[in-house]
Amino acid sequence: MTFMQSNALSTPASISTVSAEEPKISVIGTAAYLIEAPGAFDLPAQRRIWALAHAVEPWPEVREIVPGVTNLLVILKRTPEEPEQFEARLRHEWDCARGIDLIGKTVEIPVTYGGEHATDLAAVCDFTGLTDREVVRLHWQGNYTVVALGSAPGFGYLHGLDPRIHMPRKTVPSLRMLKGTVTIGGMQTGVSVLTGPNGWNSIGFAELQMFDPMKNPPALLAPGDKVRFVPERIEL
Amino acid sequence: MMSTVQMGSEGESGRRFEKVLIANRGEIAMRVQRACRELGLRTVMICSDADRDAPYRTTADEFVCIGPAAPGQSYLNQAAVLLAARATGAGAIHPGYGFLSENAGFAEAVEAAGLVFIGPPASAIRTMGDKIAAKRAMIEAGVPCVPGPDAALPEDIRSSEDIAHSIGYPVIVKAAGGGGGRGMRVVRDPAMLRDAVLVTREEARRAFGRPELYMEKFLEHPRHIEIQVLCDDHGNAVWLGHRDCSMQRRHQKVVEEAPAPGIAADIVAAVGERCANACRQIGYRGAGTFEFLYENGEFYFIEMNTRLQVEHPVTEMTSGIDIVCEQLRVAQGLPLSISQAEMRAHGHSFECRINAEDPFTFAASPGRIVAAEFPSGPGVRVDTHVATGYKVSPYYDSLIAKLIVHAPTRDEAIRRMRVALADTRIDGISTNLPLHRELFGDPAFCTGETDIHYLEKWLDERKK
Amino acid sequence: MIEILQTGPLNTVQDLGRFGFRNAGVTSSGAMDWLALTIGNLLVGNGEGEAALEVQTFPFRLRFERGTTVAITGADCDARLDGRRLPPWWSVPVSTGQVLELDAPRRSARAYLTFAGGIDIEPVMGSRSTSLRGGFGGLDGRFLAANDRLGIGSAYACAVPPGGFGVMPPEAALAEHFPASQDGTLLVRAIPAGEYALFGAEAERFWTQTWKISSQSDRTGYRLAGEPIRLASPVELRSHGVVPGVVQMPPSGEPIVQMSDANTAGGYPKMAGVIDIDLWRLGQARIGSRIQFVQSSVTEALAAERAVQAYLEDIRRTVPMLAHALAAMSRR
Amino acid sequence: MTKGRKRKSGSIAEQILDPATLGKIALWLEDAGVDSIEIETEGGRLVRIVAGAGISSDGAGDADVSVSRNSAKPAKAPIAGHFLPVHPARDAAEATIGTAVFPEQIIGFLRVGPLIMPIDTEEAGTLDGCVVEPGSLVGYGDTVFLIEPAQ
Repeated sequence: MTFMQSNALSTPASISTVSAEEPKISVIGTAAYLIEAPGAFDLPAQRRIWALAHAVEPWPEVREIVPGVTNLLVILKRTPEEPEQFEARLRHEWDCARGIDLIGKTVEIPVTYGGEHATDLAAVCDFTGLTDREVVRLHWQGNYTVVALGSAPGFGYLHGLDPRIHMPRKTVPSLRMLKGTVTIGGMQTGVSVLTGPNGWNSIGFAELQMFDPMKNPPALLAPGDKVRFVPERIEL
Repeated sequence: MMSTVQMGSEGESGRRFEKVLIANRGEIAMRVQRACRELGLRTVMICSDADRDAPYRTTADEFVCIGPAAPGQSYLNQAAVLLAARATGAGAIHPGYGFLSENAGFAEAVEAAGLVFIGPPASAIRTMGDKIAAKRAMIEAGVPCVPGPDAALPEDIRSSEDIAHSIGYPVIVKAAGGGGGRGMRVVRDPAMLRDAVLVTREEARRAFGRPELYMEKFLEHPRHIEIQVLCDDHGNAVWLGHRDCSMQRRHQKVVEEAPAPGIAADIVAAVGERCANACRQIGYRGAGTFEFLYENGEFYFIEMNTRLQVEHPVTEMTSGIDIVCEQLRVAQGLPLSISQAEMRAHGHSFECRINAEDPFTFAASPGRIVAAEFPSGPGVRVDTHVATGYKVSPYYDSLIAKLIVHAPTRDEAIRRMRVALADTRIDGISTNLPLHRELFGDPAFCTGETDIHYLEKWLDERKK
Repeated sequence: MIEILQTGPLNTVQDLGRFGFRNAGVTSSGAMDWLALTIGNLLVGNGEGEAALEVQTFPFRLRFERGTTVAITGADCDARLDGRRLPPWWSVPVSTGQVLELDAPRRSARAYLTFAGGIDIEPVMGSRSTSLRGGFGGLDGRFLAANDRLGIGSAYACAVPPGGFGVMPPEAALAEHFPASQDGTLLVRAIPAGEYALFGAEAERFWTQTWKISSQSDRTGYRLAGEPIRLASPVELRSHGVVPGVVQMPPSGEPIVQMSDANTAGGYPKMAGVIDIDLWRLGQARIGSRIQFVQSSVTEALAAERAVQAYLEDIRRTVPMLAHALAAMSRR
Repeated sequence: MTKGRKRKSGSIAEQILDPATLGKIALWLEDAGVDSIEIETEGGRLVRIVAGAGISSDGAGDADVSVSRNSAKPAKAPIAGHFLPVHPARDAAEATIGTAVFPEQIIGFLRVGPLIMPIDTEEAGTLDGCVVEPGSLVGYGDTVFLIEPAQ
């Protein structure tokens, strides 16, 4: 099959040094291996995961890889005959992996901040003690990196949110949040790609189509990409 | 009854099987069944609608009808045979002779189904089924062949004429894909060559689906001599002796004997060695027969039968080797149980093919056998599937029994056969027993060394 | 063409799934019982990954607007072709105008209808499976509805006997390779996953109790009802990829098993992962039925996988044999 | 007409009078070229089994047992395989003895390796009996069921 979300990652730009801690490797079922980087979330750990992903993706027994937030899920075509050996190979590959920075493209996303879709903006202000203008400014001034895609087709987890506007997920999710809603969830931000229930906090709306099944690749974003939000309108 | 899936036969151990499906009928089905039972192998016997009351149904471990009487719907229905093997969990298929025994495609399908084909590899069947390829392989192995090029005749008549000239008339033009006496023409006069080639080519195209012809020297008074071989997967190939099968009518053998009388042992041994050698060269496995024309002390290869033959018992009698048991052993990847050095031929053996047919018009005579009695005694063997009450079906060949005798000398064997024929009685249908009784009183036949035309001439004479 | 005359919700077009896009957040989708779909395709002479109709709500009726061969695999829905009863796991030739009806099965949850030549719709991202979540694939990314018409690919005549033929159902043919319980509880083999150790002694109850498949279960996942198993203090994991078969333990303490439309990423603690070769059986489990997890190993999983592959290979080999044998028998 | 020898039969009478067995015997006779056989039971009842024509009872003894299989038609196996009276995914047979069957109805199955072939009826009637043991190997054309055609 030639249809692929063409490389899971973009091309490496630079390579950095690594920590010596051991990763955690676990299985889901018989043909999926999850490698979790040791330590707290940081971009070096993420870069090392990307390096590992680059190394593992071409293995013939690999069906798909799913880079997550400082972790990597390796899905095999079939159950390996020698699971211990396969795990040892993964571990070895991790040991060899250096951090790589990805030459991501830069994607500019025009956003309408506030307005009818920003239903949680007031709550963010309450939580952070900032004004709506400050929240919006801190959001569009940020330089974001796509850490991983997931949860829905083409949804990018964006890293780089100003800590002043970190905001926990809602305890009661919105039942029908529109596709295109610009949201904050914990230390991350993103643009929703499906209309439906969503626990992140909405602060704006973007028209840009993040995913098109008829395109190749179908997802606009890829891990390593840089994202900038461009305030098209601010309705406060 | 859980699904037992046959795995591919990689390596020798993978070839082991415990249950053999016998894809044939009549006396040979019974013959193969006996060998299987002797080796402790379980048997699955198949039949057509016409053979439901075959006597071997009771001695088979499983007996099952696979289709209507017409051979194409049952015994020649490859897929039905394979399905029966799958349904019964048979690990191997013995094709007997006739039917699917020399069908390379079937041998391949059997192996593709993860079963063992008790016979040579498909490639060997294919090579030997093509007369030109076979001849080329034999020339390479040093087996003497009939003079003539080992290639198809060129399209232009001029070259054919040149070839005929260099061989020397008379010549015979044959279809490369032909056999059994069909698709061949003798040319004695150069003026007749052109027509003969054109007619035979058209016949070959229509009957065998390929127009290739080849040309050979035509021998006027040859005898039909064959050499029986056995090979295993371990590089062993032995020849078990020779037979004379010159007593033929329209290419159908009537009486066979072993050894062929009047042929010097050293000449036969030299040819036999080359046959064994040829088997090793083409990667042959199992039982096979090299057929030769023999004239003026020379052997000329005509074809190889890549299967068990009807007349194998005469060689079994003189060699003391059970050829079918060896086939089964070899198919399981075991080595042959004898070496060439251990091979000894003893005495003389005859086989009479008893057919359900008019002894002199040869019209088939199906029907119910009202009474059947067969001979017995030292040196007498009867391979048959019929008995009193058996209904001879019109659907299949007319062979109903084989009388085989063995005695220290040819003369003693002739006397033994006369008694055996006298003691054989088959009522209710016509058989060729009277023909055999007359033949065994014929002075020229009893002297031996008659050629392949003798029987036909004898029959013509008799008519007058 | 086939025309859907009657259908409940949730019936979709599915094939073996859409792979290669999980890293973009795209679920693989695909048949809940891949084995039934594969066998169905083998029975009509198709390539094994052709799309089928996955029917899980009943009654279901369709009309054939051209002659073809159809196979019904999976749940036994007491199928009838123009009123004539058909056995389950069956392939049969049909002619223009004939109506096929399926009723709610008494066991198992999903039936698959495969057609000689497959369902003629454009693949999206390499698959014809319906992605309900993404709203693409299959029939415009949605459920089937009455009056829908679907094209059937052209196939060379497949020599199916007029009365049809069937296959030994995998439950029967492979019984010795799949554990069975006395009381009808589905035994599902699983291997402890990443956060299993966090549950300490509590984990034992995961295996010992039977879990009921709650009504909030669908192709995305099964929510299981039972005595909750909670962590002393909640753990939130970084978002990571998951696959069908993952058994997650949300704070409620009642497990969720992700199925064919599994989310691509998750963050709940993972108790276990169903061995891949048992997923097709879980895919046939009905809402309200009970399952029990049985701790397994890769060795055991591999043995079952080999048995399933051998069974499929046996079918692959034998179907053409049957067709040829019958064809030869009907020739005069 | 070749007539089989008249036989005295005692303990196996019950067994032989089973309709399925009778049908089977009739078919054997036909295959063996014997037209009819007469069986005398201890009770003196005479049963004549006529090949082809079916089986009739002279009812010389007890009149309450009537064996009338004059017209029973066989439902034959279409291919060689192992007889499955019930589909392996089902709990009950497709048709039970004594019930009506209609043309082309599937009434039993044959297992051929991993595959299953149907045994179906040719014409409408009543399913009279099954003459084959479950699981046994059945050949092409072997009678598996007997059907009494509808009048």
